[in-house]
Amino acid sequence: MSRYLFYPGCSLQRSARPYLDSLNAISADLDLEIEDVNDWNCCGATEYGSVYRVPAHALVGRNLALAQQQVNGSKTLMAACSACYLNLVKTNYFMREDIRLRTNVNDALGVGGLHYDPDAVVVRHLLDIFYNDIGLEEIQARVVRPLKGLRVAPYYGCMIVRPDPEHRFDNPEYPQALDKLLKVLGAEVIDFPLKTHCCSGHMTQISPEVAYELIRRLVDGADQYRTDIMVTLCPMCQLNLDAYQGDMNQHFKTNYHVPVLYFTQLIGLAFGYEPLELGIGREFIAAREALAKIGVEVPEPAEAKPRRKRSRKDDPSLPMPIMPDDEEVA
Amino acid sequence: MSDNHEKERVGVYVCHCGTNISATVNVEDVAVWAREDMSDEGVVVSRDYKFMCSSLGQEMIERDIEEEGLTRVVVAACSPHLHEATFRGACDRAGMNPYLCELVSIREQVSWVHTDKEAATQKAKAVISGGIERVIENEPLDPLFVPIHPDTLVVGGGIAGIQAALEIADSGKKVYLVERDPSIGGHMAQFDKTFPTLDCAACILTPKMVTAGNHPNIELLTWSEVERVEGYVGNFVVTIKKKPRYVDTELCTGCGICWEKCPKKVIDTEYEAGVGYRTAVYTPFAQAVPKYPVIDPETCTFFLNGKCKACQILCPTDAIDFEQKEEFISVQVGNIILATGFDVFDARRIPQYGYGRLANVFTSLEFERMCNAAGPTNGEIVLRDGVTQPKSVGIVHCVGSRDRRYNNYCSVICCMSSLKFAHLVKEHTDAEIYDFYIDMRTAYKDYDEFYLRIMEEGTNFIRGRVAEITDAARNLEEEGKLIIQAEDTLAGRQRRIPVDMVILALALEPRHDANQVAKKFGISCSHSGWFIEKHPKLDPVATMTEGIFIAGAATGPKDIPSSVAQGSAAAARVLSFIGQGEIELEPIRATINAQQCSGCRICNTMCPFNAILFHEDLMVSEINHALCQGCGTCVAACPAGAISGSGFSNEQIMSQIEGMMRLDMPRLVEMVPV
Amino acid sequence: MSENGKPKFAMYWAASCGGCEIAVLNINEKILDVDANFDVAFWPVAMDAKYKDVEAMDDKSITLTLFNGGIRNDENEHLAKLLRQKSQILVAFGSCATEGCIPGLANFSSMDSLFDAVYASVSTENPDDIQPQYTYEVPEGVLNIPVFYPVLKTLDQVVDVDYYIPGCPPESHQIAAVVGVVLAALRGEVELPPKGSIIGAGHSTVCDECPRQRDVKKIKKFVRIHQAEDINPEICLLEQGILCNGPATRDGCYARCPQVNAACIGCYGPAPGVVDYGARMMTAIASVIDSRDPEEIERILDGIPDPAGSFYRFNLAHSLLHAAKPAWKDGYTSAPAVDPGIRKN
Amino acid sequence: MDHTPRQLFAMIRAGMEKEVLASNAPWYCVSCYFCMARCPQEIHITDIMYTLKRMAIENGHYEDATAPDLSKSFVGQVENYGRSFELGLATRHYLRHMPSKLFKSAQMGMGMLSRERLDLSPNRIEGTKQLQSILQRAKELEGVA
Amino acid sequence: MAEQFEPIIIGFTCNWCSYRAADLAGTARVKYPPNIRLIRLMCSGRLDPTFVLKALAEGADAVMITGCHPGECHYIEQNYKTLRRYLLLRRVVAQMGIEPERVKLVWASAAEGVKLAKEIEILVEEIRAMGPLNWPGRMAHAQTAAGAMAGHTNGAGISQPIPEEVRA
Repeated sequence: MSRYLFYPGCSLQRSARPYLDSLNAISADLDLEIEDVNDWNCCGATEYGSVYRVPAHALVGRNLALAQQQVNGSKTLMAACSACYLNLVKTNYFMREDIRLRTNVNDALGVGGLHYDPDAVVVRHLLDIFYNDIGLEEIQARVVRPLKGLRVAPYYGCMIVRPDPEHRFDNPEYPQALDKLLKVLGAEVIDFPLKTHCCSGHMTQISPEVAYELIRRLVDGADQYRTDIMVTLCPMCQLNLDAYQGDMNQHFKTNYHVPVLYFTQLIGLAFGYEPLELGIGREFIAAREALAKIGVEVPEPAEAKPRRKRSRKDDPSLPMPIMPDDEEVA
Repeated sequence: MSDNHEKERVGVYVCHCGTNISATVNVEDVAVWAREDMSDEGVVVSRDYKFMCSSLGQEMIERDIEEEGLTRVVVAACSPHLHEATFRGACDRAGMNPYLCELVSIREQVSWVHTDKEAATQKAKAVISGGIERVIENEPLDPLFVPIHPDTLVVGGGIAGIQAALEIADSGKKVYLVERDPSIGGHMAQFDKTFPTLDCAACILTPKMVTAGNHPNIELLTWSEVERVEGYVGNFVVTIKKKPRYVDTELCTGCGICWEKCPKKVIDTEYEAGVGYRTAVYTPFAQAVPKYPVIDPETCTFFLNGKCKACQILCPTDAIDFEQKEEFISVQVGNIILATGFDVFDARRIPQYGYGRLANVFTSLEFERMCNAAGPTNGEIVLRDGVTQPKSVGIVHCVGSRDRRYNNYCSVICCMSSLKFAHLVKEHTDAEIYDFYIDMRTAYKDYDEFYLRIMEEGTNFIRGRVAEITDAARNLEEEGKLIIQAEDTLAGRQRRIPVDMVILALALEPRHDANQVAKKFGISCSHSGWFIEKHPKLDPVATMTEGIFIAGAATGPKDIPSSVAQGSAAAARVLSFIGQGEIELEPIRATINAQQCSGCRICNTMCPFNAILFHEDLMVSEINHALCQGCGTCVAACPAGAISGSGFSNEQIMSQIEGMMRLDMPRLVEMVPV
Repeated sequence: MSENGKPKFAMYWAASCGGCEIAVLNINEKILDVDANFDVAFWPVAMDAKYKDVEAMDDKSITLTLFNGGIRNDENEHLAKLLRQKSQILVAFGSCATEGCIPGLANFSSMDSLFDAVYASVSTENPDDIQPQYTYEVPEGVLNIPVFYPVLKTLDQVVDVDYYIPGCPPESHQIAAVVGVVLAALRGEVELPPKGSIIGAGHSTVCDECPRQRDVKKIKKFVRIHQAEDINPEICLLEQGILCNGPATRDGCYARCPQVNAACIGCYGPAPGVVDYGARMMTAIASVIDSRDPEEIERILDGIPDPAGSFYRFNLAHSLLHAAKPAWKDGYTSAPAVDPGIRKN
Repeated sequence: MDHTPRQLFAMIRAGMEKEVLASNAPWYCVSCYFCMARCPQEIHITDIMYTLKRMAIENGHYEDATAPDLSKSFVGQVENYGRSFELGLATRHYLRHMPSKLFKSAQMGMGMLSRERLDLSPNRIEGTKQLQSILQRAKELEGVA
Repeated sequence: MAEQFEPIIIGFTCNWCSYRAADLAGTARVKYPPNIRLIRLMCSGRLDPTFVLKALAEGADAVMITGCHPGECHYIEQNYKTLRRYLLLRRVVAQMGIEPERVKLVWASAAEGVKLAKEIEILVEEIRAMGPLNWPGRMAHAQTAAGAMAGHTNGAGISQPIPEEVRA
């Protein structure tokens, strides 16, 4: 039983409820003991920092300080929302690097009888835990309903991999963790070129036109690859791509239909849970048809990797560069 | 020791260096102080002068030595690295042992780095006082002379190494040219054309290769690596490992049947940069020198599963010998030239450029091979499928260069080679060309003219670093293309250019094993890994280690003209050494007092040059002066104080400390802003 | 010369343990030569004598004075100067007089902490906290006791010294040899060594006399002698990770300690020409640590619990720094002369 | 977007403070951090954008108030409840800046409600007072209180 | 600027890296405080702890030891010996009641003139804050600086006759 402190963040309470439900559903199978940070508060998203600096860090600092109080044994503070994750990471980082900020924030926290020492907790994203702590073998071992034939586009968004002052667990431009995780679930994972592009963030509120364009690019990209489901790990991404996909369609007179689910929901399905237990059905763009494919053996030869038609002898094509073998999980 | 002050007669000479020193240091005051306050320390003469290094200044010192009977001289001027030799020379001419002269730096270390005149003057006095105390402890020394062995070792058979070897060999001296690949030629042999003249690389290189191969004074050691280097300038003993070729070069005629018949085809990641194939028994290219092939045991079917032997069966002269073992030969040389070249940046480190994922993203080296008439596509510029000609090509500069995440430096050659690519694409295809650059650096003879020419040929230049290269189309025009996204910093907006093919102009990087090589030869590497010159401007091909020279891209990114120039320069330096027959070394050496040595053997592990040997019979250690480099580490280590270091003796340094501490800080100092 | 024509001999015991006097007696029958050839003018341990008697003597009337012990108080210093004045040959006898020795280790601590340790620490039964008074009124008058100095000094830090005999204590065979030389010199048979010489010792270091096998040194771990599982009696102790001061310590003792599996602790002081004994040990030991990683080096160094104490056990009072900051802080302002320059070999 | 980041930095170097703070560019930053990950000079562009936004709000130098207001009302809520309150935020925001789109956003709101993905009332944390005192002190320290 | 304590720092430099770095700082006119006085050695490996103790005993308030970066030693590996000696020396110095910060080790390549200047600035600042060391030798030198050089002898470390106050 590995124990983790958990910072759910506002979205998981409501708009991203399915994320939380699915996480809770599968955590038992994976021996995850998840302990919420008591009376945690909002991380300030991308907004608070646009108005104040010290208060923004104090806001996050309160959560870190509370977490520090709950540390026993495991220092790991787990976050599911990329924005929350980044804010927690940044405050810890800046409090360590900038002594003046550290003293100021702790001064402020002091008023509330709190205190935080940089690095007292180690902030990590849910995916990091799944990929590095639990490990792909563990996860694969629990798969009872392989997602065979389901074409999924792993979508990381921005803040889980960027910025990278302290070298995150994955590459800021071309991460692999989610791809590999979905592979072991049996899904057909497409090499999604837009995997780390922006979901438009708060643009949906400020300038919908800009937001629609950004959303279109992603959805269209996924559509070009005939993706059944886009898989995300951030509430904001899910909300923008799912809830605003309709508006986007209206705006561009298009009719994309790309369901967007959380990776925890797909893990849940692969572990044999029923859609409802995982909050599936609450998405705007229904995943129903797409999921109908699960378990049905319909491979797609058309998209299978182009096989060498001719023998090497008279094949004029040039070899591809040799890539470092990405350690496939058998 | 105190009596020395009465014994010695010290002259102090303070230089104005125009106003370089006198602007910040009150030199007159210093001279007076030395005369008056330091007379008890043995100072009998003290003068200041506008330019001490001028012949007049030197004569002044010589005259005083003769007339005032000086026994010690302290010159307070610039850094010893500039004029120590000058003033020692003056003393020598006046019949005083040159090592009884000390140069104290009050320019580089005082006047140029401090602003407060009082503080600077005080510091000048302090360091001069240190110099006076030190020089009194100096002892007359005689330079060491080492004979120079006339043979030379050149490591690296690229253009720089070949040039150096030829220069030396032509002057009638023997050269060992060591190359770790099967053939000499280096990177240049992979290229098609060379900028800015566009003459074919092979046409100008292969004649030199052949001359080097047949030269009576050049012993070519390809498929070989330097294993060990012992000895010192004038007399290095070098052990060279000859990797087994599995081909008897006595019998082989280079007819080529073996590689024509070899059934095993593998991707050639060296010479063909990964876009071509070779057989398991191969010569890297047709004009390879020497012409003998090698068998690559990593891929040869026989070595892998004991079957095949096709080459052996078919060889008309029975030259194939699977039994060959690696052998070690040892050569004696007087000087060594390192021309070990460069590696190219691994484009996979920048995933957003898609190399390795997106088929039609090529590296500059791949493209060179593609353009080469002898290359995998016989000079046809085609997409990865090997047939389709690109309709549009993007060229991306500075891939891995000028970037804090990879290499801070500019790789020098990429702008010009990119322009060359643009021309070659135009020449071979009718494709539209987009060239993305940060700054266009064409600073050399006829280079900027070449740039103009390429502009006139109609290449589109976009000033902006490429953000990413993707196949995610946003509209029909982009469908099925590679889209290069960049901010056009002149237009001030983001641009997405759809192209069929992208060429990445890769950064030049130090050899992956540059550090081990440097260690092996006892020279040093910069942080980035390039070999460090003795002086970046005034001695660019020498190193801090006497007798070891460097040339070509091993010292930093270079184009062909500069590499050739350096090859010749290094050769010239070596030849002048050989001409002298012997060289003079600073007599800064350590010596063990046998009576005092207890044979505790603490010092034995101190010397990386194996200059310390232990006599089991006498139970004492001894230092070989020829091997000793004079670092003094053993002197500092000896628990019995039995080791003395000439030039930097305990007495000299301890006295210098006392001298320096004689003067206090002025209490009021206007500090430079921290 | 005294009336019986014999040259006068004196020996004095300042801040030291007394081992030196015993060492002198340890020269066995040779002591008779001393008696036969010398007239003992002043030797508090051996015979009763008053300072005033010495004060009464003519200057330079004592031929040979062996002075052992460091200068810890003004009485020591007074006697040092007095004997210098009265003697032709003044010899710093033993480690204390030569370089401070164990009493010199007090130079690590302040005077207050020393008095604390002696008069107030748990080991002392002193309920009324009685502290020594330099002057004390009694009906008969005023009593003075010697004034204690903040730091201990060596003999040559207060007076000019002719010869030094190192060792704690000096080896009897060496003393015997020295006595022999002096007598021969008095008979005009031999020249006395040049002033300032260190006599009764060798010219190299203990390793020179140590029979243990030696190899190149690469130390990965230091152990204290009682922690070492099994010490190989054949091989150099240092190579076995045991801190041995032999490499830096002047020979002349026949390497007694290493011979019996005990590390040399350095009582014969530095080798000829060495300025700072501790520095020599430091640099030698550090040089042969077999690591390039700062953390590992620190770990290895942790094996030497008290480096300063181990390297300056006998030499602190004669080292460049002479005393630790706390010691000279109170009232002590100038480092005494330390000049191996005047010490010839 | 009025200016590219590159232009903004050039303007900052040129001392064009007013124009820089008036620019809407920082408000178009979605904090995707691509610029930071890709800048060959490792300039912390995104963080600088945040700074510019703060400075702009301080001296009220911006033309289109949409974005600043969103940020401010978000801050207001967080300070009241300790948690963000999407419904409140969205309604307030649309009412002020895009009344025309209010209907559409209301539809979406309904959709969210029907999917149990939206709260009608904000949920508060217990330590609201504590949080507020902390933020108050922090503002004093920043010199904005 | 008001009267403030100005430390004297003795710096030991390596002929191949830090001494050249100092030259470079000069050539580039990089400014740093005049409190440091540099002594050239062929290699930081020549640095005998005796020199450091000597400098402190003579009244230096701090000592800076400089050498080539690990792995870049002109003599291949000698600077590692410097590192070991330095680490042990610091321990001893601390036991002598001296703040170990007064002995500082800095790696500076021949190209790092600016870095060396910065390091000097930093050390000078630290020592200013720390205050004078005033080892007894320093007192002696206060007089000698005043010109009272009589009795000053030279060589391996003799300084003053013992002033009256010590002679009980």
